[in-house]
Amino acid sequence: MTETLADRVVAPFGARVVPVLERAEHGAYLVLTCADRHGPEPEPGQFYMLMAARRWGGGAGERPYLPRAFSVLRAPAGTLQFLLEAVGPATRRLCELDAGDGLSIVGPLGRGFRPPRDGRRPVLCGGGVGIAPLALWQDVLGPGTPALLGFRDAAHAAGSALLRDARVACDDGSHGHHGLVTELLAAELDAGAPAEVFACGPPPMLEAVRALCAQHGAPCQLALESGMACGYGACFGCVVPTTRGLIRLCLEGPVLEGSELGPEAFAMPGHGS
Amino acid sequence: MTETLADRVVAPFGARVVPVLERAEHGAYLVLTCADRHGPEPEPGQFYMLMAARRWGGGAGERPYLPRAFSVLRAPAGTLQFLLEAVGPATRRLCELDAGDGLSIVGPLGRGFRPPRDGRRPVLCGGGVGIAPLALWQDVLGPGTPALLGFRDAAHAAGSALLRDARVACDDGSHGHHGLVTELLAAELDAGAPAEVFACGPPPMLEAVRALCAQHGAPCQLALESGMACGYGACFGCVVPTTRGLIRLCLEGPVLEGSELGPEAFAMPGHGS
Amino acid sequence: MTCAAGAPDFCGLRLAHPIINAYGTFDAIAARRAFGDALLEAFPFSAYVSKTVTVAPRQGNPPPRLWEVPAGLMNSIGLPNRGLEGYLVHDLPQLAALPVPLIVNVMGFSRDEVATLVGAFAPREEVSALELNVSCPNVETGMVMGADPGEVARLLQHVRPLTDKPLIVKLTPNASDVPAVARAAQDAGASAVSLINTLRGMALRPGSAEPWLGGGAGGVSGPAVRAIALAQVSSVAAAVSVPIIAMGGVQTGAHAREFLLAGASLVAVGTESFRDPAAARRIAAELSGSYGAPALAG
Amino acid sequence: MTCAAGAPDFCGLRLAHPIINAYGTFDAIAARRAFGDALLEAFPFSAYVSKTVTVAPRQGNPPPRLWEVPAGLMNSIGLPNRGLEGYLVHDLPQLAALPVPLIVNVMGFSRDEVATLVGAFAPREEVSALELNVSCPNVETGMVMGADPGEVARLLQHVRPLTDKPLIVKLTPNASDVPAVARAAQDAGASAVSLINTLRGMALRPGSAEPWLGGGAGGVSGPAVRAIALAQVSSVAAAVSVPIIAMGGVQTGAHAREFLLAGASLVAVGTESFRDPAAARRIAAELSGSYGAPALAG
Ligand SMILES: Cc1cc2nc3c(=O)[nH]c(=O)nc-3n(C[C@H](O)[C@H](O)[C@H](O)COP(=O)(O)OP(=O)(O)OC[C@H]3O[C@@H](n4cnc5c(N)ncnc54)[C@H](O)[C@@H]3O)c2cc1C
Ligand SMILES: Cc1cc2nc3c(=O)[nH]c(=O)nc-3n(C[C@H](O)[C@H](O)[C@H](O)COP(=O)(O)OP(=O)(O)OC[C@H]3O[C@@H](n4cnc5c(N)ncnc54)[C@H](O)[C@@H]3O)c2cc1C
Ligand SMILES: Cc1cc2nc3c(=O)[nH]c(=O)nc-3n(C[C@H](O)[C@H](O)[C@H](O)COP(=O)(O)O)c2cc1C
Ligand SMILES: Cc1cc2nc3c(=O)[nH]c(=O)nc-3n(C[C@H](O)[C@H](O)[C@H](O)COP(=O)(O)O)c2cc1C
Ligand code: FES
Ligand code: FES
Repeated sequence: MTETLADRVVAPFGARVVPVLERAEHGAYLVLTCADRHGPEPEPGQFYMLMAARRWGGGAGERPYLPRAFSVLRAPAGTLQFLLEAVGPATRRLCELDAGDGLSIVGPLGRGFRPPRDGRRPVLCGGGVGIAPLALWQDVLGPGTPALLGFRDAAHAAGSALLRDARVACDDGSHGHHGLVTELLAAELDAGAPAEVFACGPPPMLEAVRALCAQHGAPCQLALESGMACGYGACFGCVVPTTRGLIRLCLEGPVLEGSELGPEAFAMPGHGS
Repeated sequence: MTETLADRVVAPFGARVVPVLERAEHGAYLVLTCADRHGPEPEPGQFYMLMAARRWGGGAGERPYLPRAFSVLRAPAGTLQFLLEAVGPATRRLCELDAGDGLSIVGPLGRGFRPPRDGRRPVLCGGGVGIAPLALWQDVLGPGTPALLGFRDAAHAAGSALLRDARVACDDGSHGHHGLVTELLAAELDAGAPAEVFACGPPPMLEAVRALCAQHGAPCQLALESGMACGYGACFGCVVPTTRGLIRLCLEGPVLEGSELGPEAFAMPGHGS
Repeated sequence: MTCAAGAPDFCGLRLAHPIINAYGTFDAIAARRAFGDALLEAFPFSAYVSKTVTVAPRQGNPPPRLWEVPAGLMNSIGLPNRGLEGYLVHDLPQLAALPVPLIVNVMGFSRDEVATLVGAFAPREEVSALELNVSCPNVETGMVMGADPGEVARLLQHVRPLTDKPLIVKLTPNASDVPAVARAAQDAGASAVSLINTLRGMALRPGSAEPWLGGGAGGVSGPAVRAIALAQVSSVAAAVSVPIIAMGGVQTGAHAREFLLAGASLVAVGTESFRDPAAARRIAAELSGSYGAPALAG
Repeated sequence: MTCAAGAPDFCGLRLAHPIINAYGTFDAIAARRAFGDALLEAFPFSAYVSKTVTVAPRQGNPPPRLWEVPAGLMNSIGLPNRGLEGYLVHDLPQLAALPVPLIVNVMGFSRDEVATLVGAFAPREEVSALELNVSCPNVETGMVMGADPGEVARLLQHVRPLTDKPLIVKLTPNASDVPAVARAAQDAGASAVSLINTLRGMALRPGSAEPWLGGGAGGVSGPAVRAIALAQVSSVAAAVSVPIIAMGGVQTGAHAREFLLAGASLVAVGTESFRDPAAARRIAAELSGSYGAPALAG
């Protein structure tokens, strides 16, 4: 098959049920740690499709039925960590899980972050639960990599402890900079050597990052969201508009180049929260 | 409305969510106790429609969706007790519930046991989880009322402790009489003064009780089962064949006169386990 | 003809809110026995539709009649009822005492039978409107009549002159072109249409090749069919101007609102009433925005 | 023509087991990228049906394309594909390398387009059978052609002479009389029929009257439609003698067995593969009775 590219870590074929090892609350977020002794080590920016092994369904509106995509937060020694925020029936059910419960996982899936080009210094920029894929990437890039994180309020800003030396912006002024994380990013881009930005967060934030980077002539890699049914290219459901046309985010992303995206990629219902 | 008969305790209109107070295992069975401070006191043989207040659904085969009928076992001071055996998705979900969880209940519903006629002495005869409605009825009739109970094995026979001075028959010889409970019943009918039998259990047992009582000229009241969607006469789904034609078991029963039933009432799929 | 969540005017009937019962899913006489007078004091529907009446009495289909499906129910009830005479003598007086307008659902196995039924109810003041069941999937002719625009038109032409009361036609969802049937009904004088009826389904007895349901096939209702119902309501709304009674899997005020937004005037609640007999009260309250989540009652 | 859980003979193809993929729900080329060679070593289907090919390339419908429904999924994908030329150049060589027979699903917007497609694949040895999509609810003509027995017959008469390969017709469930369409297909030379395609459904954008799906309406699949699928398969089996490929909400070997008991020769798995890409392997194993529940893997 000519299109098989060695551009990613491939997942074992099929869903596997692994035990949850720990749940830890971080303000408004939950970090769920599960075992995955036999799975490959994920790359930063890759994701897994998750379902509770039992009682997936019967929640609000008789949902969830399909699995959901979650970025890997970190993957210490034979385990996987996910950062969850309860926003609907699936995340609420996952947030109920406790040590010993079974988690059905498929992954790692998708294409993650690529290293910064042309010796540019990396800058991480995250919003809300979108900080998840940046944690592992910061570990790889080095602890000194600046991380600019935006949150709604103090309960959410608690998540900033998951990255190293994060600089925080908070909508309600309760924490760090009172305002938007893109204000921190603008200052950072103005300040130092030529940068490449790695961002993940709500669509309006990503669109602001994209526009800002374009202005500054800084390349950026954006981890997008989109409603997914399968996560492995089977359903053609997760497409986003790019300069290459509609592409399957689960297969060609979730990390895409800012240069191939326009505002319309961030203006669709169901694409991100 | 001319057909409104004062032949039963009526239920409050609508489902109410009450807290589970206690779960207690009795061998293969679970006794679930919930609060019901504002509900009326149920009559022996009446039943409730139950659902877990949360996560009703998403079990095996994406079920349960509808509530299920359960006889009231006992109703001490502002509480209700139910006897459960996990046989499918609904009973499995109910068996997961613990103190503090919400239970959605509608009831008490249906027509329960009527007192023995013509000064006959009452004899109770139960099989498996069908012993449930007999417990409250024995409390009312008096602790001396003989209770003949049949079970599959020792784990199930543990349920016999829920009635007073029960005489037990066990299919596997592990407990009491080695054989069928109807053998105990035949001996009891031969032995004493004219009796009226009150029975609940699997369909073949009920059919055997019916035939035996007919032989002995003893009236019997049988608590039947049938697949129910609503429990209050709305769906016309729970009909059983009687000498009066097809009747809604939830409305005219679950306790029916043996004399109005034939073998066909016990030969339908979905009517009892 | 659509209306917001306020007090709707439906074919000249002033109703307190837009939530009624789905035909055949709430027997008010039985519910009165189960719940006593509380039912009348808190009657959940703004109009009451009684279960289908046929000319001759019917026992209905042999049991089992129910099969639970993922997020829904399949039934094969088979229209048990006392027949026209029995209904007039036994049921009508009791149903007339309900605190809301009465809609009578009728079904005939031929055009003349339908005419007999319509004619019998035409002079009855207790009856506010009539509904023609041409869509019940459990009885041979229902499937045929309701699936064909010409058949429906001929039926309406036959019975429309017999009464001044509003005539509602219940459409079958098991048709290639539901909007065409709706338009045919409207053009032949139907005052309103209602949809969807149950979708034809089947289950096997576990471990056998025999059908589980005594009636063979059955009809699927509940949340599983809601998206399908919404699509049909939306297409029918684009095709007709008469009011629409919409149903199929409604569980919340938000679901009811979606049907109203899709073009319905009234929304009927069926299977959800089996989970909670007072579900329609909650749904009507949620729709009007006055609903607060209840605390534990125990 | 029905077969037990053993190795079925389907239109002359010897297959290892009766479980194949539902058209459009498994892109083997993409899955190879995601799962590597493990996919080929444990290929879950006994034959592979590729996603619908049209003459011209198609982008498909605008997003959003997915909406989760109770116990199911609604999609509005809109048949994105590279077009006939792109398929022949890019996809066919890769799909021919799969370890199982290849069935190519085609759809045309006119009889001549279908003829072009059938003609193009007729000489290709890599292709074991062709399937005609006359039932896709997302494209105008699909609804019309597949719902009418006459249309289907004329289409078959037009294209049947063009190839010796088995021609399978995928039926639409959104028709008044699906068995009549199946019979028309058989009488006009179809080698087999497959059903059910998705049921037409719709969802609104929360808090608005606008449809959620970029394509407007969508098609419902998954457990929610299983009972409906079983009823249609059973009626079609009573009407035709050609083999049937059955699908709709299959999640377990027990579900697959029910479709076989109802008269199917093969069973296709669609939406369940989204929950577990290897679901069809488990289902085939459960069907043949060799499946033990796995322990926790971590
Ligand atoms: C690659 C990727 C990585 C992700 N990583 C994370 C992560 O690390 N942590 C995290 O918390 N989340 C993450 N997400 C987001 C998460 O997958 C979604 O929020 C998920 O859908 C939540 O499911 P839910 O059932 O809880 O909420 P949903 O009910 O699915 O609500 C989420 C959004 O879906 C839409 N929606 C509502 N109802 C429906 C319906 N019936 N059908 C379809 N769409 C509907 C709405 O737009 C809504 O805002 C990621 C998503 C992707 C694609
Ligand atoms: C008046 C009354 C009182 C009862 N009291 C008690 C009691 O005190 N304690 C107790 O444990 N049980 C009691 N039951 C029985 C209990 O309600 C049923 O066993 C219940 O259906 C179990 O639900 P489930 O989902 O666990 O099992 P199910 O899956 O519902 O299986 C139970 C039976 O239902 C049938 N069935 C299987 N699948 C389906 C389907 N999809 N749709 C419809 N039917 C199906 C089969 O015959 C099966 O054997 C009572 C029943 C009635 C009517
Ligand atoms: C048990 C049951 C019985 C029904 N009987 C009738 C009937 O007699 N006449 C009729 O027109 N529809 C009948 N229906 C269909 C309902 O009126 C309604 O169209 C359908 O159930 C969809 O709504 P729901 O999903 O809210 O239940 C019946 C439905 C159920 C579940
Ligand atoms: C995302 C998705 C895409 C589909 N695409 C096609 C298609 O291209 N051609 C087709 O004939 N059917 C298509 N179908 C229908 C499936 O082949 C199948 O008929 C249906 O999904 C029912 O099976 P299931 O419940 O197992 O998914 C598609 C279904 C889904 C869910
Ligand atoms: S989620 Fe199915 S193709 Fe991307
Ligand atoms: S359970 Fe609905 S009528 Fe008896």
